[in-house]
Amino acid sequence: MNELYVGALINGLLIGAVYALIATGLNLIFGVMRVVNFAHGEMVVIGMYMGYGLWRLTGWPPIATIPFALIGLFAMGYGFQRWIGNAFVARPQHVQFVLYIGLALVITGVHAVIFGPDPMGIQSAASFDVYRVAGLRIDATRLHAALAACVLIALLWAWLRFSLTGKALHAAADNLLGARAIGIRTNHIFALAMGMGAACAGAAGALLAPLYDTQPYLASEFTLLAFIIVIVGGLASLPGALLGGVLVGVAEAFAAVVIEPSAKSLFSYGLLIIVLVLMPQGLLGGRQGAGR
Amino acid sequence: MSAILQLKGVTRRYSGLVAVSDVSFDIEQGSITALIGPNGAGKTTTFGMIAGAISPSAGSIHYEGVRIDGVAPERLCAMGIARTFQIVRPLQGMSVIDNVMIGALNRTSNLKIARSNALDLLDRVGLGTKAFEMASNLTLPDRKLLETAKALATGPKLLMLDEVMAGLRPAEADRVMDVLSAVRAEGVTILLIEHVMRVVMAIAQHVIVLNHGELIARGTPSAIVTHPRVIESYLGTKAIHP
Amino acid sequence: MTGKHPSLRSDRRRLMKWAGASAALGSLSFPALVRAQSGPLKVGVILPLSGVLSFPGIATRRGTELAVKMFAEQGVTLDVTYADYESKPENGRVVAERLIRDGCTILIGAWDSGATISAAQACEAAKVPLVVNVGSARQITEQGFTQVFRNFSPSDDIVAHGVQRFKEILRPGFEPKTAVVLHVNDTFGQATSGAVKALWEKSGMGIRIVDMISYDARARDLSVEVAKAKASGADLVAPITRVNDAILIVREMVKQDYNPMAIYGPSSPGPYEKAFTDAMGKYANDYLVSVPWYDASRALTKRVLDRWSKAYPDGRFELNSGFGWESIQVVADAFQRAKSNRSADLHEALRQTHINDHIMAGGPIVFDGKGQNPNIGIPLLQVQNQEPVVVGPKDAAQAAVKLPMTRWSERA
Amino acid sequence: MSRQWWAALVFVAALALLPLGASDYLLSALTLVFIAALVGIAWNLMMGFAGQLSLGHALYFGVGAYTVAILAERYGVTPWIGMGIAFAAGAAIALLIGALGFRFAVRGVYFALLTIAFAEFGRIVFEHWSFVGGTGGFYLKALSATNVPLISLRGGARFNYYALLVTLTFAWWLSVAVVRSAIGYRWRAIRDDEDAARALGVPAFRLKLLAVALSGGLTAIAGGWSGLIGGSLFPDSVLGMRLSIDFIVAPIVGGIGTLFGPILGAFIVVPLNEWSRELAQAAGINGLNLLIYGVLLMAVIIVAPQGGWPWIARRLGLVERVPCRPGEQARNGVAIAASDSTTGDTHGQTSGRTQGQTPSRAQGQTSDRATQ
Repeated sequence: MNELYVGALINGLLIGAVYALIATGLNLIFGVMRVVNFAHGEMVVIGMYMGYGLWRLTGWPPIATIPFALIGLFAMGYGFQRWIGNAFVARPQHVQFVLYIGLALVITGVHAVIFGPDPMGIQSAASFDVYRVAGLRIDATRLHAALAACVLIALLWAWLRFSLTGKALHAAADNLLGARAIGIRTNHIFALAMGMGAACAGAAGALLAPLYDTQPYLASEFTLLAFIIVIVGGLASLPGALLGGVLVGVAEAFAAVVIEPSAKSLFSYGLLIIVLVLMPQGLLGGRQGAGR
Repeated sequence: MSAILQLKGVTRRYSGLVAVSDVSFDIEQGSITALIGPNGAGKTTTFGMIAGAISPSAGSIHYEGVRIDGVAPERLCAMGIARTFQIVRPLQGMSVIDNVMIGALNRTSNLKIARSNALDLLDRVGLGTKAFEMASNLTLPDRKLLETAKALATGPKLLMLDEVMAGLRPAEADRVMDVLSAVRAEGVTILLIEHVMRVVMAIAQHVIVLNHGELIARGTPSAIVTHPRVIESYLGTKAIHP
Repeated sequence: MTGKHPSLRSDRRRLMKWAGASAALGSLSFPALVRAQSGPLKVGVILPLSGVLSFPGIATRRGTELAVKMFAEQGVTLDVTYADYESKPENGRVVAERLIRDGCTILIGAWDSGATISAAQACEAAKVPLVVNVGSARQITEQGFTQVFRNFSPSDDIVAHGVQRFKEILRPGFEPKTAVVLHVNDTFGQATSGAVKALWEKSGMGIRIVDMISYDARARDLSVEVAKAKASGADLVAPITRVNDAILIVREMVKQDYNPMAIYGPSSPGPYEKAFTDAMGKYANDYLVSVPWYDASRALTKRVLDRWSKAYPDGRFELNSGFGWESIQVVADAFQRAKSNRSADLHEALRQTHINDHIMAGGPIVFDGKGQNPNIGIPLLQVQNQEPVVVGPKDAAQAAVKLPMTRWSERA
Repeated sequence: MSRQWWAALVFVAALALLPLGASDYLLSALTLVFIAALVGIAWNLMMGFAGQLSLGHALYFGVGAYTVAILAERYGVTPWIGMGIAFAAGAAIALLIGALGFRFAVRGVYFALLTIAFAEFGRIVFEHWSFVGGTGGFYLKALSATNVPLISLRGGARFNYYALLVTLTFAWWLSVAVVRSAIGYRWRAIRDDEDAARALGVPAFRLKLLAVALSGGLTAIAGGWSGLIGGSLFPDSVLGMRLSIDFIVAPIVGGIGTLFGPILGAFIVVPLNEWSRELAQAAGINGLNLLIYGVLLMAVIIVAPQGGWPWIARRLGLVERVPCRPGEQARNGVAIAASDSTTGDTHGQTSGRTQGQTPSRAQGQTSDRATQ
């Protein structure tokens, strides 16, 4: 029986790391612009289709898609923000909601029209191999995905912390007015944040492609998942997103084992309610509380 | 006359910074009291604590003998404490008359009565002609007048005004002073924060002076102006004459 | 309210004028109400042609289209329209209403039990008969629907037949004592797992169900579910799945090297479908399933199989295409006897249906008081070198059953 | 009667006469529009007037649907009582969420996320609750020959059409009455600046709870009707996230913070959704309807963020008595698009009024007191 629980824990941790990468992307967008990117899950699915598409054309494992996903999604995110998004940053939140819900529907529609609604899984021999460690079997593809996710998060974190533009992004997140006052070109910064956020989502999608069968209607689950992790982990705190991602991954794995596999997101939503009400700044988000 | 408002050892700390420390004073029923002091003296914080927006770190506030610190702003308003905001906060999405009606609805739920009360008040403060303008259209002085009208509309027993004269032209300031005197004559106690010394000297019966969060002096306006510590806190050494 | 406007009375003229205009607008769609007396029969076919159920949905459509072609050659022309509910049960009703509005006087549908019941609600309201091609939930014929005629077995019949077949293959060396049920959490999954729970323990199979694990129909990762099944240590795994889930489950069982005595799906779609055997390859073999199936010994079935292999060389003729074919046979037969395309006449004809020569196993196609065909035969199938073959009952068997299941690691 | 009441009367009368010449399909399509409008009005009370953004209204809709259906099917309780219980259930759940959120000052987007969390939590609970049939669905039995629509509240397309028209008209009248009462004024104060409103004596906590409860209750009734008409309930279809999103689109496209906006929005969005779905079906391209729906949504919000009704109302001179102003960034991050005010037009210039001239009363019975 303990193999079940330990197995669930490991799976939860590994998938949690990929969830964290998705949440990191949202953290950037939501943190810097307070914009509720309801199309975040769709950006993950774009990454998944890229991973699937590349595998179909070239047979490469989806991890090789990451550079394409990063560049492709960054361009899309940056372009969208400069073209439409920036006009909406100052608009009321419900107007932002409708804009991004519309964007989400458009992306899902494009996916369904191009790829069709049917799930497309990557059935390569690699999807069967497993690492045996001390009697435990760890799924290879899952492990590679988690490691890649952690590397990407670390790179992003370093870039934010040490590069000049990264600091500008941080400044804009902390105090928009102040940032503008000292001459930071916020339009560029916003587009950068959306671009980076979308790139994270796309890369995570590429990592998820071999684990889940890709289909257009997966997207809304990823969007809600990302929000749960960002809120639980704490706003604009990258370690928070990592902690939140892993926490939600494990919570889902245990809910699946303890209650019913199909009820696994029950714990995550319960966690979100508790955090929203009792700890609005999230576990690690020290700064300004939730919408005080 | 009994004191309508008593502050006892009221203190407010913001993680180390002491904004208001151990301030105690009473406000006489039916009087006009001015609260003055240099910027950052803790005037608005004290105001906020009385109005229930900020809860004091120590000490207590009593209104008509009842302890009110920590009571929600809306309940204080129902008890008769009305306040204006230093940085005006008009209700953007509503017209001028609707703004004032919200205050009037504190006393009556009948819209007709509330509307006529609101119009009367707007006339008294000189905004009658702009009753159906959108609040966001008003100039800053007009918004100050609107703040006063809204506070008056709630039918207060204690009216707290935070720099309502700032930015008003002399004619408008005089009109507001007439209104305040008339309101006081109707038995309303007024506590106002004001920098415009001309107003303080004209209508205030008592003056309380805060500096660095401490109460450094209180008395009649003429006494305060010559009070050495007040002068020192405001102007350093040079004395000023009215 | 002091009305500044003319009093209501003098305005009545204006109101009536306005109402007249709207009536004219409305009457544009008036003619649709008058049902066509004779002429070709418009048949509406409701299927999941997209979404998670699209594989079986398309297979059923192919069987239906083949039947339409074959019956047209015999002079029975049917004007068939296909409607897709995107594998969402709640769309069943809207899709049915749209087909009825387009003039269909008889419907066939809908593969998914939930969608079938939703469609039945619309058919009941519009008094249009619904021939159920595939759909095993009991409620389809228990909700008092008068317009429903189901040519498919309810889940308890399939499971009951399955118990008989399973007893026949018990032998020394293959006597599983415990079982774990892995079922999809939707109308079909709940109906079937309920039947399994009710029948298996009382039926003298000597098998105790140690765990019932349900998973989300939209599940995309069943590793936890399979881990739980493995942890239960059951000898027999009883999946009740769709084809996508069946693939995910077997893939995880291989990854986790979970080797039960056998995998047996009581009335479970998936293992016999081409999508499954293509995706799983050697891992598909030895999978047991008991579902209604075609009777290859009949002349009519041979002719249909021959036409099918010409029309769809890459496709496989199985349960879905078989019952898709028979649903057209039932409708064509009723149309010929009713000699009218009015719903009421067709309904009367359907009630007296009696078709001896048909392609699926079992007795003649008839419909009882509740619209259920009780004579459907349910053999036991096993996937052998990636093809489903009948292994039970003895008289219909095409090959000997291979038990217990070959371990994953030892597969060629 | 002011022009608004006239316009409303003509609108409802026209709809009442429509069934004389309309086909059953048109009636059932319009019934769906009425249900969407009903939920739009309920959602708009909470969002357009009290400034609380909810993205989980499917929870109340689903609870209402299941309550009425289960009471009627299993316990033989006539839907007349069922609807009352559904209203109470919807209101109670809304009060729970509201109290939890407002008590802990969860505002703006965080309150919206709280509503999503509760709605999804509810959906998953329903999916695993055998009493309600779980994902297997809950089905109403077919109507027996002796069915009397007025008792069972279940009938043909015509009965459903009139039942929903009556419910919608009542809900519309209720929303007008409440919004134009003292409560409505104070809601708008809370919407514009909650702290300033509280300083003026507005009991924000209680009034927000009232808005949330009324909104939840009315949505539950719409759910009840949808259950009776549909006949089969699935957690994902009556409690799903997609539904919560559909609910907010109509009022926003129509114009939130207005009284007719949600209804106009429903008349635009529901047929559009149906048309794009049929187009996708005809063209055989799956997902085409999502694409069209998405593009149109983005177009509307970019071109007319205040929604359609304020624009149309001005053209027809039907500007509503409720003076509101197009969206500006309000203090608590949630500002409201609203129809035009009584005199000025949307861009702030007062229309043709000079200093000192008595303000021209455009129309409607505003105060009769002349200013000096």
